Formats: sequence, C-alpha cells, structure tokens
Amino acid sequence: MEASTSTKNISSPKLRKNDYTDLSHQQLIAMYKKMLLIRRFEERCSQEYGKGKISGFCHLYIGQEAVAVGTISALNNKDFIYASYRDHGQALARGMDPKLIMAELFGKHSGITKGVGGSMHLIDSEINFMGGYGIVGAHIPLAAGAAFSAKYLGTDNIAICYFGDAAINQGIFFETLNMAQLWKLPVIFIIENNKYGMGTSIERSFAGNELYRTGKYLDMNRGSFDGMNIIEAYKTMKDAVNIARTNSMPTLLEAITYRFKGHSMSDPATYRAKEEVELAKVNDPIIIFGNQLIEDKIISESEIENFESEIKNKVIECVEFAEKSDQPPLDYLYQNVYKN
Amino acid sequence: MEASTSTKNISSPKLRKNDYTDLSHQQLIAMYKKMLLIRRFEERCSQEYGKGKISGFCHLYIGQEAVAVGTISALNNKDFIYASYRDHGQALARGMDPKLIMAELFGKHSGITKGVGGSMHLIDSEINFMGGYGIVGAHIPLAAGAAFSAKYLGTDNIAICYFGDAAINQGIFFETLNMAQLWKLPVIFIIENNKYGMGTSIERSFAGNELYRTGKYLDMNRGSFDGMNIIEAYKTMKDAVNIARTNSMPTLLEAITYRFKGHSMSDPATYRAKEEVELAKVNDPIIIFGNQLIEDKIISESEIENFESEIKNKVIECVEFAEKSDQPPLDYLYQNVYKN
Amino acid sequence: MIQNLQIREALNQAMCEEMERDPNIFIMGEEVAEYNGAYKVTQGMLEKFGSKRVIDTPISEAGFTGIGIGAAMTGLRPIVEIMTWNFAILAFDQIFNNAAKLRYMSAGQFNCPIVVRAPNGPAHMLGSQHSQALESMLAHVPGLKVVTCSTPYDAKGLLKSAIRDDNPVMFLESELMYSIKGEVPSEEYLIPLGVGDIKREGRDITIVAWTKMLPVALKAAEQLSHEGIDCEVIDPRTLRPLDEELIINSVIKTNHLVIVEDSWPFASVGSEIAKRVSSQAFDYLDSPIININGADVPMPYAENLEYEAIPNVEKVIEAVHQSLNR
Amino acid sequence: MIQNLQIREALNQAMCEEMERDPNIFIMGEEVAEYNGAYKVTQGMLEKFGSKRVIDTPISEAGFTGIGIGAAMTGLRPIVEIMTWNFAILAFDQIFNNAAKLRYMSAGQFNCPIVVRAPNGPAHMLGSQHSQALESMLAHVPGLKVVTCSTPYDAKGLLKSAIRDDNPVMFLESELMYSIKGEVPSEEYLIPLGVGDIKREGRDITIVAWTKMLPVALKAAEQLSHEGIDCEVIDPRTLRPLDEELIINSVIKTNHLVIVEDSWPFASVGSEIAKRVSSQAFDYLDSPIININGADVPMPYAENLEYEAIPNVEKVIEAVHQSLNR
Ligand SMILES: Cc1ncc(C[n+]2csc(CCOP(=O)(O)OP(=O)(O)O)c2C)c(N)n1
Ligand SMILES: Cc1ncc(C[n+]2csc(CCOP(=O)(O)OP(=O)(O)O)c2C)c(N)n1
Ligand SMILES: [Mg+2]
Ligand SMILES: [Mg+2]
Repeated sequence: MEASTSTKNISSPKLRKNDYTDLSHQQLIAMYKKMLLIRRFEERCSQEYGKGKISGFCHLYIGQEAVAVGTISALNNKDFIYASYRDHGQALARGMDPKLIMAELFGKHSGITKGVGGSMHLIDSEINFMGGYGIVGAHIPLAAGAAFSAKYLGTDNIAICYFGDAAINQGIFFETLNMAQLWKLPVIFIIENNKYGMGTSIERSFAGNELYRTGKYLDMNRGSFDGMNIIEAYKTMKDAVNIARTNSMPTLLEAITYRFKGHSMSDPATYRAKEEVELAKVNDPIIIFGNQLIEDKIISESEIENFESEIKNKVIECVEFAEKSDQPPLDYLYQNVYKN
Repeated sequence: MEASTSTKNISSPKLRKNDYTDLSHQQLIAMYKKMLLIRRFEERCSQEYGKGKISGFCHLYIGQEAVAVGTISALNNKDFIYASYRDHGQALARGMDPKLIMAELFGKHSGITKGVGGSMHLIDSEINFMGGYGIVGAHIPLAAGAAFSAKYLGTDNIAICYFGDAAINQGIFFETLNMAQLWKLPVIFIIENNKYGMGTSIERSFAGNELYRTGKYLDMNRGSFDGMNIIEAYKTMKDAVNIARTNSMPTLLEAITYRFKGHSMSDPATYRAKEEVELAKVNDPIIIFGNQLIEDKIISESEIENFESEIKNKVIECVEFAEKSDQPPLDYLYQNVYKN
Repeated sequence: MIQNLQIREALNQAMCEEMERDPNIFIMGEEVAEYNGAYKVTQGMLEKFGSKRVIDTPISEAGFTGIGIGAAMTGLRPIVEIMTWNFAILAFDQIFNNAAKLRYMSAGQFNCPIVVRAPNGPAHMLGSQHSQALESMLAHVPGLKVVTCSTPYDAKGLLKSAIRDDNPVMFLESELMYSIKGEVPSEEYLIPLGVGDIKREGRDITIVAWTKMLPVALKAAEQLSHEGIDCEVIDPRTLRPLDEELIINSVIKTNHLVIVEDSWPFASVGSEIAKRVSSQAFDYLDSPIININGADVPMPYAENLEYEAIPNVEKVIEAVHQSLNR
Repeated sequence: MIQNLQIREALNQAMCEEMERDPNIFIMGEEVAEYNGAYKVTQGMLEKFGSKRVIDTPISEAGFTGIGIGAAMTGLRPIVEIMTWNFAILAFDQIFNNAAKLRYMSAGQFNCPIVVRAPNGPAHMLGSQHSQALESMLAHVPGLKVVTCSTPYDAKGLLKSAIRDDNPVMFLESELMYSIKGEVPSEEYLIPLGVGDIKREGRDITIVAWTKMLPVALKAAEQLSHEGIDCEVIDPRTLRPLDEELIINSVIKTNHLVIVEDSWPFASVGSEIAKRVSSQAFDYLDSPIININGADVPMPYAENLEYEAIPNVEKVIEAVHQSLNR
C-alpha cells in the first residue's frame, strides 16, 4: 500500500502464497466455503434467470469472490457495508441468509426485503449490510456518511464501500474522497476493478492509469491488491481496517479482478475476446485458493468434494424455499413509503 | 509547468521580472490599461451597488486582474472563453464593451444581454465570450464541449474555462478533466485560487495541497503561476495555449491570486484577518506591473496618470450610458425562451 | 413505400438519416458505439459514421451532458443518449440550469440544439431506482421541449424534428416498446413538435395517454367499443409544448376526460392537463376528470406489486365507466 | 410568554432547541459554521454546539447530501443546509434515488430522518440560475415530505416537527422572508406536518398560497375586503403530504378557488391542487379555478421584468374579480 505521508508502517502486502497471517485453519476453511457458496449460488441464479424465475437486472459476482470474502473477513460484525447493484457476493460473504436472498430474487415476500428490493438492493440491517444500490457511484457518499456516524457516535465501527472501476468516473466519487480525507472518516473505498463497465474497458473510459492513485492528490492512504488472491485481499484489508479503526482515516483500495460472466444476465459480453476471458479464468480465485489449501494440507480434496455437495444442497434449499414462498400481498405496495 | 509524460518541452516559467517575452511595448501598455480599466470599473460597480443602481449578486474581480488580462492576452480572438459568476474581469479583458456591461448591471435593455442576464451571466457571442455561469463548477464541461466542437469542426480554436479554487470540490470538475484528457480536447482549465470560496479557506474545504496537482493522476499537463504577475500569467498561458492548439491536449492551470474585496457585494469578509488582506495587497498586480513598466522605461509616471484619467472618464461614460438607458420593455419577458 | 419497423429501428433510421444530412450532428453516450447501444437503438451507427461521430462516454452523465451543451453552443448538434432517464437526474443541473436557460440568459445570442434521449418509465421488475417516469419534472422547466413516442411512425418523425429543432429537446422512449413494430414510410417525413395526434376517434369520452400507456388506452377503447362506448384516444406526443387545443376540443365534444400516465400522480403532466381542461373546458365537463397514475410509491421489484403499480386496461375501463356513470 | 422574532431567528431557535434535546442532531452545509450562515440562519450555532455538530462543507452538494443520508441511516439526524434550492439540483439524485427510497427499498429496515433545508424561489434580481422555485419537482417524489413556512410561528413549529420526523423532509424557506417578524411563544410547541392553516377566514372565495405568495394573498384579501369580498386564505404549509381536506372543505364553502404560487406553471403544486379540487369538489365550483404562477420563463435579471414575472397583489385581485365575475 502506498502510504500517506502522515501514516507510517503500512507495508505493501507482497505475500508468499502460503502466508496466512493470523488466519486459523478454521477461518481459512470458512473463507473457502464462502467463496464456493457464492460461486454456486450465482451459477444457480443464472439458471433460474434463464427459467424466468428471476427477473430484472441480475449482476453476477462470478470471478470476483475473493474480493468480497477476503476483505469482509477482515471486518467486525458491526462495520457498515455498502455495495453496488453487483451485491450478491458481498451479501453472502457477510453472512446474509442465502435463502432470503434467493427468495428476494424470486420476488417473494419471504425475501430479505420482502420482495420489493430485488437483486440490486439486498439490504439487511441485522448484519449492517446497508444495501446494494443501482445508480453507479451514488452509494459512495452513503458509506462516508455511515463512517461519519460511527465517528460522531464514538463507536469504533468503520464503513466499507464497494464499487466498480467505471464508477470512479462519477464526480461524486471525488467529492466523497475529499470529504472523507478532510474529515478523517473511518471508511474504506474498494474499487473492484474487473476491467469493464458494461462493455467499455477501463482504458476507454478513464484517462489515468492505476485507479487507486486517484487518492494521491489528497494524500490519502491507498493501495491495490490482487483480487484473485483471497489472502492478499484479506491482508491488505487488515491494514486498511487498522488505519480506519485506529487512526480514523480513510483508505482507497483497488482490487484487480475480473468478472467471468457478462455484465448482467442480459449481456452476451461479446466485447471481450474469448482468449482474454480464458486467460483470466486461469486465475480462478476459488481454484487457486483451494489448491493452496490442499497443498498446505489444510483441507483435503475429499473435504472439498464434501463442501461441494453441502453447498449444492444448500443452494437447492434456497431455490425450494424461494419457490414455495408467496408473492407479497398486494397491499404491501403501499407499505413503507413513509414512517409514521 | 509539470509536464505530462507524453508532452515534452514545457518549462516552468520562472521569469526575470523584466522578461517580457514576445510582448511589444504597445501590447504591454494595452495590458496595463486593461488591468486598470478592470480595477476602476469594479470600484465604480461597488459604488453603484451601494447606491442601489446595481442589484442582485455582484462579484468583483479586484485583485485578480493579472490573471484575466495575462491569460487572455495569450489567446486568439476566436477562442472560446467561459467564466464563473465572477466574470467582469474576463469580459473586460476580452474586450467586451464596458458600457454594455455597466448597462447590463443596471438591468437596462442596452446591456450586453438586454438586461436579462445581469452581473453573473455576461455573454457576448461576437467575441466568443461564452458567458459567466452561476452554479459553481457547472460551466466546466461547457468549455470542454466548446473545445470538442473546435476539434470536431477542424478549426484551431481552443477553449478556456475560469473557475475558483472552491469549484474543484464539485464532482463535475473531475468528470470533465477525465473526458478532456481521454478525448484530447484543446481546453485550458484555469483555477483562480484566491484562497477562499466565500468565507471558507481552501484548506478548510479541500484535503489536497496544490490544486493543479489534481491533474496528475490523469497525467494531464498542469502548472501553477503567480497570478499577481501578469507576465507570468501570460507566459504560462502561452505554453498551455500552444499545447492545446498544436497538440490538441488539455492543461490544468492554477493561478495563485487573491481577491481584495469580499466574495460579493453583500459579504463583509470578516473571516479574513486585516493583516492577511494588507499583506496580499502588497502584491497588487497593477502596482507591481506599473512599477515594472516604469522601471523598464516602457511607460512614464505621467502616462500612467493620463491612463487613470482616461479610464476614469471611460467609466463615467459607462455609468452615464447605463443611467440614461431604458429598462427592457415588459413584453421582453417572454422573448427568447425558445427559438422558433 | 412502407417499411415495417420496430421503434428501435425507426429511431435508428431517424438518427442515421439526420446524421447523413448534417455532418455536425453526432451522438454520444454510454455504450452507444462499440456495444451498439444498451438497448440497441444505435445499432450499426459506429460502423456507419465512425468513432468521431458515435462516441462512447465514461459513466459521467453530468459531465458528458455538459460537454454536449457546450458543443451545442458552438456549432454542433449533439444527440446525447442516456442509458435511462433515471440516470439523467445526475445531469438535471446541466439540463435545467444550462441547456434550458442558455438562450434566454444570453438574450438569444446562443441556442442549445441538443437532443437528450433515453428510455423513460418502468420497464420490467427493475426496482425503485431504475423505474421512474420523469417527464413531469422535465416538462416543468421552461426552455426545454419534452417529446414522447408511442409508435414507430411517430418515433421516427418526431426524433427527426427534435434533432432539427434549435432548442434542447428531451426525448422520452420506452425500453418495453423498442420492439413494437409498425408501418413507417420510406420517404422522408417530419412530425412537428407540439402537435398531438388523435390515435382513435370517438364521441363519448376522451382518453389522453402517451408512451406505454397509449397501447393500454387503445386496448381499453377497443374493449369498451364492444359495450357501445366510443372512446377518443389522444396522444399528445409532445408534452411541452402541449397541444392543449387538441385535447380541449376533444373534451368539448365528448364532455368526459380520463388521463392515463405511468408516472407518479403529484404535480404530474396529468395534473397539468387536468388543470387546463377543467379550467378551459369548465362548462363542457359532464363529470370530474379522472387521472390514472402509477402508484404513488417507489417502484417495487416483485412482479405482482409492479403490475399493481402500473395503470392497466382494467383500470382504464373502470375509470371510463365511472366517468360515464355506467 | 411571547417573543417577537424574525423567521431566521425562529428557524435558528427551532434548530437550537432540537439540538439541545437530541445530541444526535447535527447541521452541515456551506458556510453554516464559521460564517454563521450565508443568510445567518445558523448564527451563533457553531459557538453554541461546536465544530463537531455545526459543520462547514466544501461546495459538493451531491456529496455532502449523500453523506447526510448515510448518517441518517446509521443513527444520526442530520440537518443539511443548502445555500439555495437551486444548488440542490446537483443533489437531486441523492434526494430522489437514495433519501426518498431507502425506507421503501429496504422494506422498512432503514429510515432516513434527514432535513434538507434551503431558501427557495426568486429573491431579488438574482437572475435565471438563482431564482427557481423547485417545490413542484420535490413534491412529485413519493418518500419525500415537502414543507414550506411563511410566518415565524410556522417556521419554528414546522422545522421542529421536520427535525423529529423519521422521513426525509425537504424544508423550503425564502431569502426575502428571513427578516419578517412575528409572534412566537417561548414555550415549546410543534406544528404537525401535513396540516394546513387557514390564515384568514372568509366566505366568498378561497385563495391558496404559501411562502412569499402568502403575504401577497393576504394583502389582496385585505384590499378586497374593502370591496366587500370576503376571501378565505389557506396556507397548506406542508405541500406533501397535502392537507387536501382543508382546501376542499373551504372550496365547498366558497365555491371559488384561486391558487397563487411563484413557481413555473407546468405540472406544479398548483396544478396538483387544481386537479384535486376540480375533481373532488366538482359539483361545488361555481367558476373555473384560476392558477396564478410565476411567468413560464427563466427568471430575468432586470427589476421591471422580474417584478412582472412574479405574482403580485394586483394579479390576485384581478383573478378574484374574474373568478367571482365582478
Ligand atoms: C448513473 C448510472 N449510469 C448508468 C448506469 C447503467 N449501468 C449499470 S452498471 C454499469 C457499469 C458499471 O461498471 P463498473 O462500475 O465497472 O461496475 P461493474 O458492473 O463492472 O461491477 C452501467 C453503465 C447506472 N446504473 N447508473
Ligand atoms: C453549486 C453552487 N453551490 C453554491 C453556490 C453559492 N456560491 C456562489 S460562489 C461560492 C464560492 C465559490 O468560491 P470559488 O469557487 O473559490 O470562487 P470565487 O468566488 O472565490 O471566485 C458559493 C458557495 C453556487 N453558486 N453554486
Ligand atoms: Mg467494472
Ligand atoms: Mg475562491
């Protein structure tokens, strides 16, 4: 991580592959399983979308799992998480009940937001999962606001905001960075650089180079990490979390990652060469991490197989739950416009 | 000027005081007179505002004269100029008829925009003075748009945009910088850093340091200059104009300047220590330049006195013209909402 | 000759024809070039006109709309495609404070011949932030023209006029209607802005509807005809300036009015029409005007709730019955 | 006890009292702290509450409004002062897409108890970009409450209620009214949102007006009383939710309605009131409703044109005469 001149002791996390830092085997396994859950959940979403069970815009997280799981593993339970419309991954990583997510995607009243939110707006106040948001970049100040609250109220919570590479072209990103730095807010901005905003590569939409360097003129703590390596994600995040929680200062992180599927379910993604996608898949974050854990004898291949079937069943349960749930009652249309 | 890595040969203009570059004595004298005209015009505005002849918001340019005159002297006649609501200085520097400006400020139909625009929206299509604009930062993309046109149409015109230090906190500043760099637009952004946005010093509103460095992450050509030194303003601008016109690339410039009066006529400016203002006035750009021209025997003191009375008369003429002009006819209210 | 075109194709033709006619017209927006348009309205345009005139933008709605406005002041005629009107809210300051006011503030020295076009209104299960019908806010602002389209024929003729207009024109389309087909002459034609269209003549009651609500109104009219109720269905097409004469004359004939819009009800275009008709046709109304609107709530995702939130044929029929007291 | 306060002082008191009561209330905006407010509404608050709770912001309306919304989701109750509503257009996306929809989208899991307050409408010769009355756009959006104030008494009681409300409340003031004085009790009181006020009782005709148009309406009523015309003047105070019952009952009594607003006419709050009354009091209206509006143009700078563009006493009197056919 490039240090701000005022913050010392932040070293760049160039890890040996098997440097697991403070993570216990149990934690490592849990992280692996979370990634796998996201992958299988998203694959199933894709199928259910194909069947017409899920509608609207549905943005899958396949390929980016290490970012959400790695970074969220470095958080406390009370920290505030904000995400974009591509929010299934972070929600699952945080521990949102996958049944309630699937039911939401099916537009059922048993869903996490009773069927009114849908894929892009997963929200769970119980776990301070503050929502997925649909207007590119527009949730960035909300996260700074949550950090503002935490600081104002004297809690040691921090706020995290996930958004895509293309979101940094929204002016509000810069407005928020400035105020976060000016007011020393404990917020971590995570650019998930999956190289594309819909069909436009970041080179075609942004004139700069490394995205995290946008923090430089503010002398903001910043860094980038290999978003396909969950341990690197975790370690970099740990540093940023420490800065936020201890020094109450913001950090801008860039995760270098890739989405294996189209932008949303309705995007055939023909703008990317097949070879480019295949090359990216070589770095499949789940396979990389799984192999590493096997190599380091933390799990065995058969355990992985067990996880697979466990998770497969879990996802099937989700679909069954969603299927058999009811749509919202019609008068729910008028609920919650105002608090009385 | 800090060079972009792709643009060579841009040197920082640290001038000897009497290095007038390519400016002829005639030009130097004209520049001096323009500054003086702005000063006396603005002082008179202040008086007329006090008398209630001018109303609404009226932002004086006193103290910043070298920026407008120095930079605009480096332009061609067809280049597009965009300004903020603090636009009298640029308008006069460009050669807008001061009579028509004064009449505009008086709300008279003989004014440059027939009395409908007022102080903040001086516009003169004859001289490509594209307007003063009232929403902080919102005219920045317009200038990039004019540069886009120039490039599209294959003319060699460029566009200039003036705005204050506090305007860089508007997201649209960053959005526009990016597209200007991405699309290689011949536009020059000039931050007039007079240290304050209304009552808020730049340190209290912006977490970075030198404002022009905001262009760095885009690798944009950029630089700052002493905005109290008209020759430095001119020279720096020449370089930027050359880059725009020859290479069709944008530049971000920061003029270090100071406003000697309050933000607008209704601001007593008590937020600045008297000493700070007095100190700044030591660098009065008109006195500095006048002394230099005298020292270098380009003008004499008595000539300066002549200019003073010439300009004094000119300003009196402006007021007389404005006074005796009529208000717009009432049916003008409905003119120009649409072009038929 | 008559072609059978989708609305998306009609819009595409309108733009291509105009761009062929006038080299100073260009289009920019997110994904309009290499992706061929998020909804394929700009299909093939990059190939035809090249990257100088068909320009992919960053996701900077305020910024690139502002750049379009600056270009419009200085000799070009930009078409700015916004992915949907929901995202144009980010550019409202540019649209309201710059585009709409430039000509007035400059005392006619500058015009702003820009077209901002995007789909408007709810599509299918896109949730609260992606399902807003924003014509009422746009039409509130003097200096703007606001145009909608409901058929391929109208889409083409109106968009061509919008592009030729010297004022900022906000052009509202609909995701769900892009694939609707209809007849479009091969010969060039223009439909003037500000002129509404009687989409169905009738004697008993006037129904005003535009964009997605027009097919709903027409279907209701068709069903009502079987009961012997003869509805006149008016599509104002341009919302600002509004062809109020057409509507008022119709009400003077029918004495009954139902207005159908999928936007929120409060201070809407429908409110405006009701205000004008109730005042100017005061003596001709035999029953209160009925406004049918999208539900006054942020749009929910669930299919059944969304269906409930949007006006449909049944609701129009019910309103007509109520208006005619049958 | 009764104090004689300016509206600005009444607003200041409301904020100070609420901030004393609840430590989670804070205020932020441009120049609210060290400068004591661009219009001195926050005078003395920095000194009283310190820089933790009275916060100067950069000129980043979208950004700091968004930060306020985030804070409102997470336990605080922000008051966001925007220098004028004209500049809030930059924050419309935050207001419409985040603040207004949070509760709904989250199925009630999160509320957004934020007050966004700013002066609204034309002041004196500020030109096109600084003279807009934007209540109609705000009131269009479900999820928002929209409140205005026209007297010191109302200003204080309404702002206190707005601050206590758990919904996003858009609070509209007026530069030119800040110095208007009036009686305000020293004892605490609240005025509920959504309840209008009969500012003058009368039998012959109903006039609805708010903010700067209220004194205009009252003055017209006063003058008309000398002709024996007895006007009822209603100040809805809250525009959304609108106290339509109060207005409709008044019209049922007077059978005549004039609506005065200084905003543009198209799809305005006045259009909405006219729509509702003409439909719900259809049988009670003896003449067409008359809407008086700001001219449908960007506001000009020249004093005479600006005067012409804004409704005044003469225009109200003329409308009343026309309505009563006298
Ligand atoms: C303001 C706005 N403009 C456009 C869109 C349409 N849109 C949705 S996602 C997207 C691309 C965003 O790309 P990026 O930020 O890189 O995130 P990713 O989808 O790659 O995760 C676009 C253009 C939107 N939702 N909001
Ligand atoms: C969007 C917006 N917010 C607030 C204002 C009110 N305002 C006018 S000028 C100004 C200060 C601008 O300061 P700066 O950009 O440094 O320019 P300067 O006035 O110093 O020339 C403010 C806050 C405005 N006009 N527009
Ligand atoms: Mg991306
Ligand atoms: Mg300044």
